[in-house]
Amino acid sequence: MKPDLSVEIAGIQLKNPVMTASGTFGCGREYADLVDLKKLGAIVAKTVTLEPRKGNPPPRICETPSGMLNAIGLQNEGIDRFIEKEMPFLKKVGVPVIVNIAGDAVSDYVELCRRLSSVGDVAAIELNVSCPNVKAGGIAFGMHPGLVSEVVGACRRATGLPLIVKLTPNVGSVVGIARAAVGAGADAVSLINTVIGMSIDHNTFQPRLASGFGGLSGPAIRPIAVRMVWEVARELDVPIIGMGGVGDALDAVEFILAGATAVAVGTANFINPRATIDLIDGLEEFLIARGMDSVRDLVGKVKMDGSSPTC
Amino acid sequence: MKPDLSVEIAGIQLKNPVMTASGTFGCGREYADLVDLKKLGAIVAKTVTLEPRKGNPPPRICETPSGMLNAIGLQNEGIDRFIEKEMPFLKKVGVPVIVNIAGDAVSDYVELCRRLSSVGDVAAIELNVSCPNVKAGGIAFGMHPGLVSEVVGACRRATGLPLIVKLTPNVGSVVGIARAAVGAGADAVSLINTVIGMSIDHNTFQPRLASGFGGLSGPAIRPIAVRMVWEVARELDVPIIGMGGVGDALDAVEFILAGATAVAVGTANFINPRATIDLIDGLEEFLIARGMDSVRDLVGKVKMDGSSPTC
Amino acid sequence: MNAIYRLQAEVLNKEELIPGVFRIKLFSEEISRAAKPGQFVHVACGKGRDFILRRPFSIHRRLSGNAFEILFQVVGRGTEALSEVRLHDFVDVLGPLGNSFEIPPDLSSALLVAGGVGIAPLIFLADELNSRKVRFYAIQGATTQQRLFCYMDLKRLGRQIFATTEDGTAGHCGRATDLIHEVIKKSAPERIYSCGPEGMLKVVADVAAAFGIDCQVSVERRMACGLGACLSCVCQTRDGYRLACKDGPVFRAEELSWKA
Amino acid sequence: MNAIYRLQAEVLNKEELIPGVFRIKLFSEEISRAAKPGQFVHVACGKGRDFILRRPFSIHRRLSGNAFEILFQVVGRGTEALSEVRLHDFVDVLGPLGNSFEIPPDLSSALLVAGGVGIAPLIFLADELNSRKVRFYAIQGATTQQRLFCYMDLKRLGRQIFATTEDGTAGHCGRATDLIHEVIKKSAPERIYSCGPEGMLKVVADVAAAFGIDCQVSVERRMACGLGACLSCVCQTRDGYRLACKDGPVFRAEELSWKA
Ligand SMILES: Cc1cc2nc3c(=O)[nH]c(=O)nc-3n(C[C@H](O)[C@H](O)[C@H](O)COP(=O)(O)OP(=O)(O)OC[C@H]3O[C@@H](n4cnc5c(N)ncnc54)[C@H](O)[C@@H]3O)c2cc1C
Ligand SMILES: Cc1cc2nc3c(=O)[nH]c(=O)nc-3n(C[C@H](O)[C@H](O)[C@H](O)COP(=O)(O)OP(=O)(O)OC[C@H]3O[C@@H](n4cnc5c(N)ncnc54)[C@H](O)[C@@H]3O)c2cc1C
Ligand SMILES: Cc1cc2nc3c(=O)[nH]c(=O)nc-3n(C[C@H](O)[C@H](O)[C@H](O)COP(=O)(O)O)c2cc1C
Ligand SMILES: Cc1cc2nc3c(=O)[nH]c(=O)nc-3n(C[C@H](O)[C@H](O)[C@H](O)COP(=O)(O)O)c2cc1C
Ligand code: FES
Ligand code: FES
Repeated sequence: MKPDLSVEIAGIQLKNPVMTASGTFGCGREYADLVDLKKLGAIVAKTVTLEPRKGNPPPRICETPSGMLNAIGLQNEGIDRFIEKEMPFLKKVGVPVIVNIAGDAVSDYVELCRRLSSVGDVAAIELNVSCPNVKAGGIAFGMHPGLVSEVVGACRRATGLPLIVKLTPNVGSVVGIARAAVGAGADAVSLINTVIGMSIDHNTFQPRLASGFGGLSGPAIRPIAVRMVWEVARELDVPIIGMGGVGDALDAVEFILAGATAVAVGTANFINPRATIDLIDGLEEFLIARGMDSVRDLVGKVKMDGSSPTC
Repeated sequence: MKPDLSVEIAGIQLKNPVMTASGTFGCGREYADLVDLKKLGAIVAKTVTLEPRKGNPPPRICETPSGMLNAIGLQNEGIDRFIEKEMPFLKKVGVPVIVNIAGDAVSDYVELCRRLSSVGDVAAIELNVSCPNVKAGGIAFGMHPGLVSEVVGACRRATGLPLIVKLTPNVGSVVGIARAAVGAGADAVSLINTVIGMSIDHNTFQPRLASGFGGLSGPAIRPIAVRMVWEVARELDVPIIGMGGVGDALDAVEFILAGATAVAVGTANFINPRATIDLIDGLEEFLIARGMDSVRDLVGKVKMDGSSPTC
Repeated sequence: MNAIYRLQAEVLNKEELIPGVFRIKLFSEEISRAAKPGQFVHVACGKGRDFILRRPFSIHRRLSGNAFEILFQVVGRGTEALSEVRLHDFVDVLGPLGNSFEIPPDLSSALLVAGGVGIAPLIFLADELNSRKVRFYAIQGATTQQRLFCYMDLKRLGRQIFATTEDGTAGHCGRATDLIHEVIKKSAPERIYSCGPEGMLKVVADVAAAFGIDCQVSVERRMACGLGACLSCVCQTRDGYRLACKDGPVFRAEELSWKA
Repeated sequence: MNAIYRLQAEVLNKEELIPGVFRIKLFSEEISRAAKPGQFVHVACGKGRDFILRRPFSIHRRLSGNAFEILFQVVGRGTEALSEVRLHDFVDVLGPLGNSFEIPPDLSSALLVAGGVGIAPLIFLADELNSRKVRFYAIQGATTQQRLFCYMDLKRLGRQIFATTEDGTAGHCGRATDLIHEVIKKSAPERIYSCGPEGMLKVVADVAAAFGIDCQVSVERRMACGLGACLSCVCQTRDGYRLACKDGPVFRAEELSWKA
């Protein structure tokens, strides 16, 4: 008997716990030649904003040890074009579509939520709160429990769709932020967005990214992400989508053991465009090899004895 | 003409900007067969506490993509044995000795500073503030500007020795913490200590470290460290010792361009026990190849044009 | 849209043309058949887990239906690792990717301008022009004589080939762009195709514009997905950012906004 | 203190004893000369930048003054990469490290108990015992006959060698520890030396204690520096934590506090 890979998160039924991480998979279309999109647990689209955004100048990426930096700068064509151009394609794929949104102000998020609520076939909205809040002097929403609470609460009132809040790791206490999100009505949290990083070219003395900073992703950050998933899973009763260096089934198992109900694959899509599919197959094999019936039996099953202070 | 590698930091003259990172090089003795210790810019000793500490149970380390986790747990024999057993050896080496200290309470740090002030031949004290403050409910000193200010201020009053504050990256704003340290009298800051991480064994379902969590170090965290060095260098006028994945001269140049006056080599000592020496040689070659007279001409020389928000 | 394949391609041949420059022949009927001049493959270089990104290389030549070549220079870790593959190893390849040089059906004459390893995609193009009976001239620039890769191939395929070397060891002493006015006047090309360093491309673009000749150039950007999904590889054009991996790597020269 | 070398050692020979188990001969006069049975080398495996830690391997045999061998099983990334070295490649080695099996000058008889690849350091020890004319018996346990590595070497060096296999394909069907009482009674060793899985070592330690025989065991811990500097590799002993890389890897059995 095949093991059961299905999970439920934020009220959405997924046939398996494997999603794409926002921004690394476009809207799926570009991967359609290589990936049987129907097999995915869900597709999380690239962040969309109210108005089109040009994004940052190139170079926008660079490779780092077991990771990469990116500073795409939220380039997107805006919600209107998204609904018009991408949603019809996404609907046809037939897997849950999670739309990731961002804004400069709470009102942007609210407006985006309203617009998406009437589209149909949006399974959930993921709030990218790693972006600077223009009104709060450019501090990212996701860095302060108060700001998170405000934006999530406002979105909660604006839409009946499930709300997933995607948290930034660039904080002292991710649990505090997650708690604020849950308190304000988040149905699930995604952990983690990229870690802010920088790399400098020793020849030119310039940053390797035109924008100076960028977000670090890939296997390098996996231990950080697993830790944050575990911290949130221990303290709060909220479904978690784990991400940050997930490349194969064993990585996914690590996140699931730490407490994630689902995982998202980001950077790994670049070296292996079929990473998601390979992961789903590998997860099934993992369960079969261990005689387990359901992936749900793995969630949060890490055996923690000690948890000594580290320093 | 050979380029000038000497730098001054926190009032200490270093013949080159290359130190050992606390905890990765013991007190130098163990490396003496392989490294000409006299050639080092400075030796930073392993964290010492007032009383001996047993440390955490094994396994204490594990390898991660381009990094490692450690949870040694501050094993050390206490300040008395340190002064008696290690200082005589360190004195004989003849390079500046920086003693790294930690405590459970402000009074521990103060007492350690007093004791070290009377030893002689201690060039500076590095305050490891990544450890939990027992009185503050186990929150690390280094996570709150108030606690940092308190501990640094108290140490400042307790000793005339230069004070270096070693900051933890597990915060939302490293600049805020650095500012508190400088405000309270820090002569320099070290950036960064390890990033908290976790890794789980998919076979045993147990964390790969007995203590559950550990500190992530090595090349994986370099982009995070370089970014934090740059953030602090941009905002504050304080000498910086950069560390986090420094393995060779080009890595060191990255940190120095970002604003570090000196660098420390940690995890790289394990794969290449001569990493410090190779780095010093490589730095000299780097300067020669570019016709530069002094490493000081590199400090903070990154060419930042844009600094767009990343998300 | 054309199909994109991801496959393990066997190394059928490997040549080190000069130290640090390699030509590798890869077996793949799919890619070879689908490939058009100007397209590229995205290659997973090296076995280390720390290779997070593939590396893009132009399709250099298509060989007898079931194989193709890439020609590359070792410049960093990825190309170094790739240069260490051995015969019969398998290389993880994604492609063919990107658009291609546009060859109008009625094209009768062209000029190719290659700088350095920018020659790579132009050989495939030269082959194609030749088989379509488009008469072409070419200017190939390099630092020194031994870096005039495939010069003899160009000779065989084209009408007249001008070489330039910066050290004067072959052809004109100077840069490819030194000859461009003269060769345009001589050959009156309907179209110019160019690949090489960005500085060279800009000069070629300017000259083409001055002469009012259509010009297509192939550009390089750091790439993650190679598929148009991640938006890493943007080029500034008159219509805003466009993707080197999907809208390019070949652009009409007048579209591009060059850096000053 | 004895000198520690860090050098690039040439691969002089490589054997795959059975699939996944390799013996590699490395050239190094320094390490070979300095090595004592029980010591180990710390090896940089693989070329990837993501190998952050060396891997420890016991010195398996010392060969004619200027070379030594390691014998290892592929269990993960590091050993896999190491298994891919080729003849005349250079391997980055640090050693010899750690303490060694203590051989009292007047020792006249001993028993060696090896489990699995735990045989590796015991061959070096057996050689040494043999050349010092210490008469020894040995019990070698493995899962199956073909994993009784170096059994013939033991035969040649020792007095009587008992094999056990879990599948009964050779010797006694069962585990090394099944025979230990019997062999002790038969051979009345003054000392027991053992290396293998921790579970086996614990049984050997208990039996040795029951018979009142001195016993030394070699243990394994994850290691970073290998030099005693980083405190990664602690073993719980009656005197608190001690370092496997420096105070060990060989410990007197009664010193160790075994996990329950
Ligand atoms: C469409 C296209 C076709 C190309 N065709 C060829 C070719 O036929 N022959 C050839 O020798 N080179 C070609 N290049 C350049 C080639 O991709 C780079 O030389 C190669 O990626 C360098 O990798 P590295 O790891 O050795 O260098 P590193 O500098 O270590 O690479 C670090 C990162 O930067 C990227 N990078 C570095 N240089 C370039 C570059 N010039 N363009 C794009 N990304 C870069 C790498 O892919 C990698 O992600 C092409 C580039 C593009 C975009
Ligand atoms: C003193 C000493 C001597 C040894 N001698 C031998 C020998 O002669 N032959 C042999 O086959 N093996 C020996 N081992 C075990 C050998 O070191 C491990 O099998 C090897 O490190 C595994 O590396 P890996 O990358 O393949 O495995 P992975 O599991 O991928 O390694 C991950 C990390 O864990 C460490 N690790 C994994 N297993 C062990 C282990 N058993 N002991 C210590 N660290 C481990 C690795 O070094 C690495 O840092 C010895 C270990 C020690 C401590
Ligand atoms: C090129 C790139 C673009 C990204 N764009 C977005 C984005 O638009 N919105 C978002 O919420 N996260 C974005 N991310 C973050 C990823 O969704 C993910 O949270 C992060 O990369 C960690 O996962 P990974 O290590 O698997 O990539 C992006 C990441 C990368 C590498
Ligand atoms: C095994 C190990 C032990 C460490 N012990 C200490 C310590 O005792 N005190 C301290 O301040 N930092 C300690 N650190 C942190 C390092 O000094 C350094 O800040 C960190 O590892 C980042 O540098 P790296 O990437 O070069 O290792 C330790 C790091 C490692 C890997
Ligand atoms: S490389 Fe991803 S869009 Fe071009
Ligand atoms: S491995 Fe560093 S002390 Fe033993």
